[in-house]
Amino acid sequence: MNGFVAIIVAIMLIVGSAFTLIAALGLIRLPDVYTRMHAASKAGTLGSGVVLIALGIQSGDPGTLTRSLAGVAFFILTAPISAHLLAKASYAVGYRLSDLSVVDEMPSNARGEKSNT
Amino acid sequence: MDATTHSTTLIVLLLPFIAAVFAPALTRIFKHNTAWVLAIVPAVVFWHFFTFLPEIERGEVVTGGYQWIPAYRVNFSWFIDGLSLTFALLISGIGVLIVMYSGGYLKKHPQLGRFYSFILMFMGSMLGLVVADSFLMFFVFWELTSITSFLLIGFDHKREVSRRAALQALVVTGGGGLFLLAGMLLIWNVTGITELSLLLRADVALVDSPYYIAILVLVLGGAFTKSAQFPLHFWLPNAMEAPTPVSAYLHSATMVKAGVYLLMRMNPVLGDTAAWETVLPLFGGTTLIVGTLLAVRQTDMKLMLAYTTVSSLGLLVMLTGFGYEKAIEAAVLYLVAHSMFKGALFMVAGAIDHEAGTRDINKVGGLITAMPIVFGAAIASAISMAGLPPFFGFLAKEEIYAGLWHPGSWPLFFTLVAIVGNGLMFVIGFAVALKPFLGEKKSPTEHPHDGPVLLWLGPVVLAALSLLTAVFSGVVHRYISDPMSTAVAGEPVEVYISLIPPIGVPLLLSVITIVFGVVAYRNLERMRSAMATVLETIGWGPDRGFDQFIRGLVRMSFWFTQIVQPGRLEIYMKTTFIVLALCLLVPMFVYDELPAMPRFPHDMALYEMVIMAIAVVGLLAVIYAKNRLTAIVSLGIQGFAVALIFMLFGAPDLSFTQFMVETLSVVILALVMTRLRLTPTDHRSVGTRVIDMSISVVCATAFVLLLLNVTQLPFDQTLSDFFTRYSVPIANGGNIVNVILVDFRGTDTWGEIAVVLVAGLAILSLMRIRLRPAVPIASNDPVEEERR
Amino acid sequence: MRTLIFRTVAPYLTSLIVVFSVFVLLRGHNEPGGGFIGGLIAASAFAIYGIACGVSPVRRALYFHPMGIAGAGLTLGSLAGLLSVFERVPFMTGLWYYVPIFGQELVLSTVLLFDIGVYFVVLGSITSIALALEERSND
Amino acid sequence: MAKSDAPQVDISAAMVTDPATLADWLVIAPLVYCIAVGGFLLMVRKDTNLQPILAIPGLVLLVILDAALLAHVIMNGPVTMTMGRWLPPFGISFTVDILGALLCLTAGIAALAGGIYGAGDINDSGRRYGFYPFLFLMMGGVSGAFLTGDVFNLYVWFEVLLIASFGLLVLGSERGQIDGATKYAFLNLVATTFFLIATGYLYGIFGTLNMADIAEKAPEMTDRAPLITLVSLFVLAFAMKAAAFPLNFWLPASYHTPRVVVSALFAGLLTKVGVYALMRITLVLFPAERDVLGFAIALVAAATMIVGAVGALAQTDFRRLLGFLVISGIGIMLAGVALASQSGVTGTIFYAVHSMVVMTALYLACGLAARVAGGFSIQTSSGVYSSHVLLAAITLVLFFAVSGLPPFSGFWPKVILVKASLDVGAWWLAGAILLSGFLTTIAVGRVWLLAYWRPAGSTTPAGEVGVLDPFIDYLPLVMLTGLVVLVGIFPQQVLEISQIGSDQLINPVDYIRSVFPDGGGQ
Amino acid sequence: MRLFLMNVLLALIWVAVTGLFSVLNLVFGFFLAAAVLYLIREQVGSVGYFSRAGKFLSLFLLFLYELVMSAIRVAILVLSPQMKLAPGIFAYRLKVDRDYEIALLANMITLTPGTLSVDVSDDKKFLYVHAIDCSDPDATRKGIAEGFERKILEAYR
Amino acid sequence: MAILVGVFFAVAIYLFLSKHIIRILLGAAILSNAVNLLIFTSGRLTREVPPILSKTDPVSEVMFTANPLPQALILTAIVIAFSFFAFLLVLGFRAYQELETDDTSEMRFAEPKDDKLPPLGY
Amino acid sequence: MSDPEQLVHVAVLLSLGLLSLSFAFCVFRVIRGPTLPDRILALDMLVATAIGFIAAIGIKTGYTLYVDIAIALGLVGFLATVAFARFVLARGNTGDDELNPGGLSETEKEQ
Ligand code: NA
Ligand code: NA
Repeated sequence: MNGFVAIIVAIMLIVGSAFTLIAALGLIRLPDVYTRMHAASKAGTLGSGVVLIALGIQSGDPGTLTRSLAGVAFFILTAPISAHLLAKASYAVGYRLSDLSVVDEMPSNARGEKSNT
Repeated sequence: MDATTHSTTLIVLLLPFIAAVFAPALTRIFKHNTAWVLAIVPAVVFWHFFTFLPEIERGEVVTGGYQWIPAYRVNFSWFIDGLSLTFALLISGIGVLIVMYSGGYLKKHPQLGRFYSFILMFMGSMLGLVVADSFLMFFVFWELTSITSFLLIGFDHKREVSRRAALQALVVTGGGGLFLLAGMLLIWNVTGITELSLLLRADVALVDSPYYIAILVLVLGGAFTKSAQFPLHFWLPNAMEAPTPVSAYLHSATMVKAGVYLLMRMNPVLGDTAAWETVLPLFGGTTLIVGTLLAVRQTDMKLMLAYTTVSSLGLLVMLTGFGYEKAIEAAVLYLVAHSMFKGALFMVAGAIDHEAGTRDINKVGGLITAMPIVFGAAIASAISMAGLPPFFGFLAKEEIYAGLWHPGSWPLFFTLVAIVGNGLMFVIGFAVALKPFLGEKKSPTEHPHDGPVLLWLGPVVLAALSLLTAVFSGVVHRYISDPMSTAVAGEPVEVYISLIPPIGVPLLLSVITIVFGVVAYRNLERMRSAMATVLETIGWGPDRGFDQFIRGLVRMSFWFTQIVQPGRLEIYMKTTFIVLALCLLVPMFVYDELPAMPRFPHDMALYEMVIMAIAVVGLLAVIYAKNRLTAIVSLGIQGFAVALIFMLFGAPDLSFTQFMVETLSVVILALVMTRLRLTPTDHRSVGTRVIDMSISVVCATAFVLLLLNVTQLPFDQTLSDFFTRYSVPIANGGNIVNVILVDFRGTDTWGEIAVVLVAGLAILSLMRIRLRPAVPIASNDPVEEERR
Repeated sequence: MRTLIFRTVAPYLTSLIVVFSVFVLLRGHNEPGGGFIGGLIAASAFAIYGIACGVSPVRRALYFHPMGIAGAGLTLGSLAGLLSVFERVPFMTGLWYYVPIFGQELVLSTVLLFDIGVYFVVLGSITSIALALEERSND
Repeated sequence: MAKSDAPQVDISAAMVTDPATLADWLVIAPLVYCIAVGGFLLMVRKDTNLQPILAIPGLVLLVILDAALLAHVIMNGPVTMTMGRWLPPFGISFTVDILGALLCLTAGIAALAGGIYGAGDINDSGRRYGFYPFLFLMMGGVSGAFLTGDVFNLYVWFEVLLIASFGLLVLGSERGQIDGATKYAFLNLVATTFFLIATGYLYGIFGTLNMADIAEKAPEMTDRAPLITLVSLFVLAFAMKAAAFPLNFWLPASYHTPRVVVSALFAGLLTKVGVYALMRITLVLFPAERDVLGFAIALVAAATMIVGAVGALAQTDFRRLLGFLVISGIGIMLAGVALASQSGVTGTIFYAVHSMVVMTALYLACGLAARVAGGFSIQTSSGVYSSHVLLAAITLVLFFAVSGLPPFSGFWPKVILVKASLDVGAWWLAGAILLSGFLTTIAVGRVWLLAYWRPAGSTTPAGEVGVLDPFIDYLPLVMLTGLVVLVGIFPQQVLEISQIGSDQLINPVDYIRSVFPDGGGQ
Repeated sequence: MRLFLMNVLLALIWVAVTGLFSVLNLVFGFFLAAAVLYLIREQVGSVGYFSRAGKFLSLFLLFLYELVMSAIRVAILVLSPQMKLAPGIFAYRLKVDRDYEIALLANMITLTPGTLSVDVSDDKKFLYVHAIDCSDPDATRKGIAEGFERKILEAYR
Repeated sequence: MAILVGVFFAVAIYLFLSKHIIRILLGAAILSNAVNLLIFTSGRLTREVPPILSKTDPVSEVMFTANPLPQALILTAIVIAFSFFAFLLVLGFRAYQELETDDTSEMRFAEPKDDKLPPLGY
Repeated sequence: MSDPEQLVHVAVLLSLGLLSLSFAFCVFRVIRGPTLPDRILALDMLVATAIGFIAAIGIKTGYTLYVDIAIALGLVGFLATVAFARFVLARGNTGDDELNPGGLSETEKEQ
């Protein structure tokens, strides 16, 4: 394995896992579920994605690489949706924003509204 | 014996059963003439056995048979000596009369056909019993008699008393049968012999074997229950709930004598020991006295006769127990005599019941003019029963005293017993034969009369027989008494007694008996009331005891079952795991199958430990989860941890599957939870928690110990090596695991997908089939089905 | 839960996942995967579809009743095992046929058939379970 | 791949080279047949009328297959077919000896009876949600368990029949059913898990799963490996499957809840599989360890038969009573396993056959009686004897048979077992067998008195309720009862077969040789 | 036509995913994709966006860039010792009106700095967005309008 | 590792002893994991070398791969366990619906609390 | 043991360490809650971390086949989150647990 690739891989590994760690940290530190979602859905996805691509590169075989890319694409596609669903659900059920929150323009009928699905 | 008789004997033995099958049909065809038709069956049987008399008289035995269950050394083989033959003749002979009598007695009864087939079945069983040679064949027919008697006693099944009596008979005699079975198997074990004939001929001294007492007790258990010995006599009087033909046939003439037959059969093998000569006379004597005393108490003719039957059986047992030649002769003669007069008297009682509409001896009288023929038969039988000449009973009684009268206090005592017993039987006999017929005329029904021939033929014939047999006693002795006594005694015996008895002690004793009898007869009423008061004061009898036994048994079972089957899952689980702990730890410690102390694995990387730690955390979180979702999510955590562990240890397929499955489990859990208001929080009290905790910890420890022990063994890799070697070249697969799944061990997977499939369908049916109203369990009943 | 965003994206997700599942199924013999995992993946695809767009579209999409599919899968698996009777070899013996197409060699085998049977059973049963639960919790 | 350029490997080192004849196929035929038919019936489950029309002839064919297999085994001794053509112990071997084939046949007969009866007892929704597919797949599991020669494969078939039984148990979704099913399901899950755990250990010790292979290796492992603990774990698992005291809870908790025909099938099939597995493992694989545990098993046996009979005495519901009778029968079978003498095992095999037939028949009869007497409670039901004498007669025969009275099928095996116990001086075991028979007699006698002889009172609209169909309702019952009587009067054949079977179990050289023709494992 | 494109696309995805570039595989992928499309025939609305591949590309690049940026922003925020944040939900008036456009926009918003789309109003007029820093909603609104929404509109109209 | 298996078993059994179906269900899920780990362990452990052979030189790595057979067995067991879990879950759900409780000690429909003494007459 | 490999090896170990740490964080959040969505989110994050972990292991061992596992995991992770969100929504506000951090603990509400 040539040095360049090795360096790339190493960097991606560190960066990716670092991002993941930060996201996890955000999970701990941020005040309410909505803010935490920001951390998870962004840093989390990106982190693991990077590491996955690193694996693809390191393998040096196009098939694996394409697969890892496809995988990442899939994450990027799903992450916002899950975040959205979770946010919508928690809001609908009535989990309130943290007290730090400044505005809430969500129509009142949305809060505590029981979705029929 | 030549081939034809051989096969005919078989046919004759099966004939009653065959007839039993067709009896209902025949009854439908021949209506009230069926009796005449069916009577042919016992007649044929009688004739067949009658032809054996010459051989038997020559002192030979008729044997033969067919293979039945060679694999278990059981043959359908017969062994006919004097004893068997006499019984066979009594059974078939009286059988003829009973069949006819039934025709008269149960005329118009809707289930007459069924009755016939029961009676015939019983006859077949009884015949099989007395001729059977191999133990198990004997036992089969023994139990068959119990079963048929159960059916006959319960024939009038609409009345609770009959049902009770039937069950009682079945329980007592059937239970006794189990003793007998054990006894016979024990004999088989000790001697290795499976046939009576061999047992009798063999020179094995059972009496010396250490199991003798056991065998004796077991065999007596069988005999005493069947022959209604005190204190197990109570079922017999209750059996009088059966139609009178049954009482006359089963419960006086034949079945109840099966026990006596057994004792007589076994006398040569088990007899002639102190135990035998103490136990039998004691039980027999007691039964004799108790039976007569209870008989005196009764006013129902059938009951009076029933109790005297009990006492007669006691007398027979007592005599058999003495085992002197004379005693045995007496037993033989009395057995024959009793079958005749008691059978007759029962039929008489039945006839009176049938005509006058009651069996209460105080409610009927003066029937002599209305029913002269029956009266004749009655008085004759009574005389025979009382042991007066010129009837066969007289010979029997003479021989009894001759047999009992020996020097010594023991015989003397029993002589007295016999005198009292005979005296009271004298009373009963005449009470039944005279009271209904003499005195001023009274009867619940309008002008009773002798009725159809079928109704009086039986008693008359039997009465006549008791006379003839007495007159031609020589012939009888030659063909019946001698061979039978010989068979019982196990050595040649000759009977001499005739209507002209030798002047001696026996005669004197009979005179005493008669005097006592006459006196007693005059005071019958007084005695009855006395007995009544006595019984009142006692207030308890084995009969009531039976009810208490059954009730107690049921109550006890109920209580016990409530304990072992409390209907609560958590108790079931607890027990299960406690048993598990025992099953693992006890052998482990007892047989020292504990592992060596394992060394801690030092080569574990940090992240491996972290993952294991996460698994543990997840597990604990599941336990301590405050709400269901936490529990579920924690479940997911430990699942992921397991998957990662699989991956770390080189099982990608596993971790792949594990990830999928865990997530799906969590998902469906969530989907279901959506609808449930459940909380997984532990509501267990601290106490139970501690108990459960310790149970689970103990079980887990046991598993771990075993696992350590196993992993410390050298491992045989052969299979895996094989798979690894041939996976690619032959099975064309690089992923060994998958190759194993679909090729090497494809059959497992095949079954596994069947499981998945069924689970899917089962869940579907669970979700889809819903009953609108929640219905209670019994709703499985079709009745409720209708309501829905 | 029919939110516009989810509903719009779900079908594409589903199709992607199903493709992936078939891929996993087919390469299972040489690398991790196989009928069972493939089936699970496909099933979860339909589960997502169901959650996003409701049960009935899934049912219509599948056309057959899931349990029917599962039954067919089992029959297929049994068939795969039974084929060996014609070769006078025991049950479940792997038979390989090589069919040349486009100058390439297309490899058909009973084990593959069997694995496909597994795939369908798992797909059918799990989907049926998921849909049943989904329906229940919807009414 | 086996392409032209592929490295040539010596096939004969890995695979059975001689071709599989159709006779060999008999070994697996019942299993394959059941699973395939089950799968097919499931595909057409929506056509509820078609189901019985297909299933009943299908079951007849199954019985024929089983009979052919039994005949084959009787003539040629144990037969083996190793799946996938791999050499044993690498492939999964199916090895059939007399025991397996005989039980298979009996199970088939019971299933046939159930299938016919079910045509009347199971309503449309029951069929729609898979009564017949469940039945066939359960038979598949049962047959597989009886036929396989591989421990893990045995586990798989256990699970198949278990899950199928779940399906049957909940068919109808009544409260009692759900409740019973819950207990049944969880406890049985535990039991099979124990089995799986034991299998895991077994593999860890022997590195193989082939029964014959293990049977060969066991002796030299005896002193090195914790085999006694292992075997006692196996015994625990199978005793629980067989509903032996004190692990019998699940049976009385559930057997009375489903449709009668389902109870009948369970009574005929399920527990016996546990007994079978117990015999297979203890007698063939680990005889030495069994000797160590023999006395414990004997105690369990005695306790089980008594508890069963006592429990039967305590019941008001006819079906629950029958459930306890099943348990009592299990105890009697265990007695033979405990003795492990030639005659003892003979008795067990014979009794297993008897019990499968008679208990199935009893449940069916009980169902009919309930239909005509108004319910299962012997407190209220009555009048069957007057209204339906044939049914009454059949039931009475079955009662005597189950109490072990002659001349019916239950008598001979009991005699054999009593004798066998006395042979080794285990008089208490003999006593227990006889006592349980005595108690059973009382229990069923009371049912007979109350439900059959007692005249129909005001509580019960006897006669009016049920019209019994001569084919669907009576045929299966008559069929089974006929067997009971026939075997009772002419036990020779069954007894002989059982004896051979017991020989094959106690001295499994033929069994092993049929797996490894040229002796020795690998 | 649309289906066909979808079909080819999926076939290519298949080839890519298997990493086995051969005619046979492509053909197989094609059939497979056809089968899969059958499953979702109902939901596949909307007509060819391939024609605007270029616009898509730029959109995609923008998106990736934003994604990375946002990740970094979050990182900084989380790592900063005292997190000063003013979270909140603001309503965003949608110009795009087609379902898939809205979906696309919403997802992108979610993946981009500090914003997270919570819900779409039933009349599809409003998009409710949660923002970590909601001190100045209008600025954020503007950012979205200038950025993604415009590019999406370009890509589709 | 063995210790870990032990913990799994302990927790699973503890949950099984509970009165609440839901907890027993959780127990069932964990129990199957415990069993799988047990089989895995008793098939002996090897680190990080999956039993996957390259088609070109299969025999080279024969001796070093993890033991594939237990993996196959576990795979089967997992599947079966999962099917059972699903069934039990739904069963518990229906039990809750029909019997209005998830407390097994209150599930007394098959074996009612108020069981009557059977008739004592004849 | 060439230089680049050395480098990658170290990097892998480092990232495994980091990932383990983030595992711990996620687990903490799962256990701690306090609200349902928090836990769900944490689980989702856990899955993401697991994906990274798998990939890292893949690099460590050189078995690229782990890619597919990672993808599948991503898929099911998504499924799980969706299902849970659905759960939250359908179950509505049951007071099953507190709606704002620092409120009552769930158990008190449930009893
Ligand atoms: Na498998
Ligand atoms: Na399991």
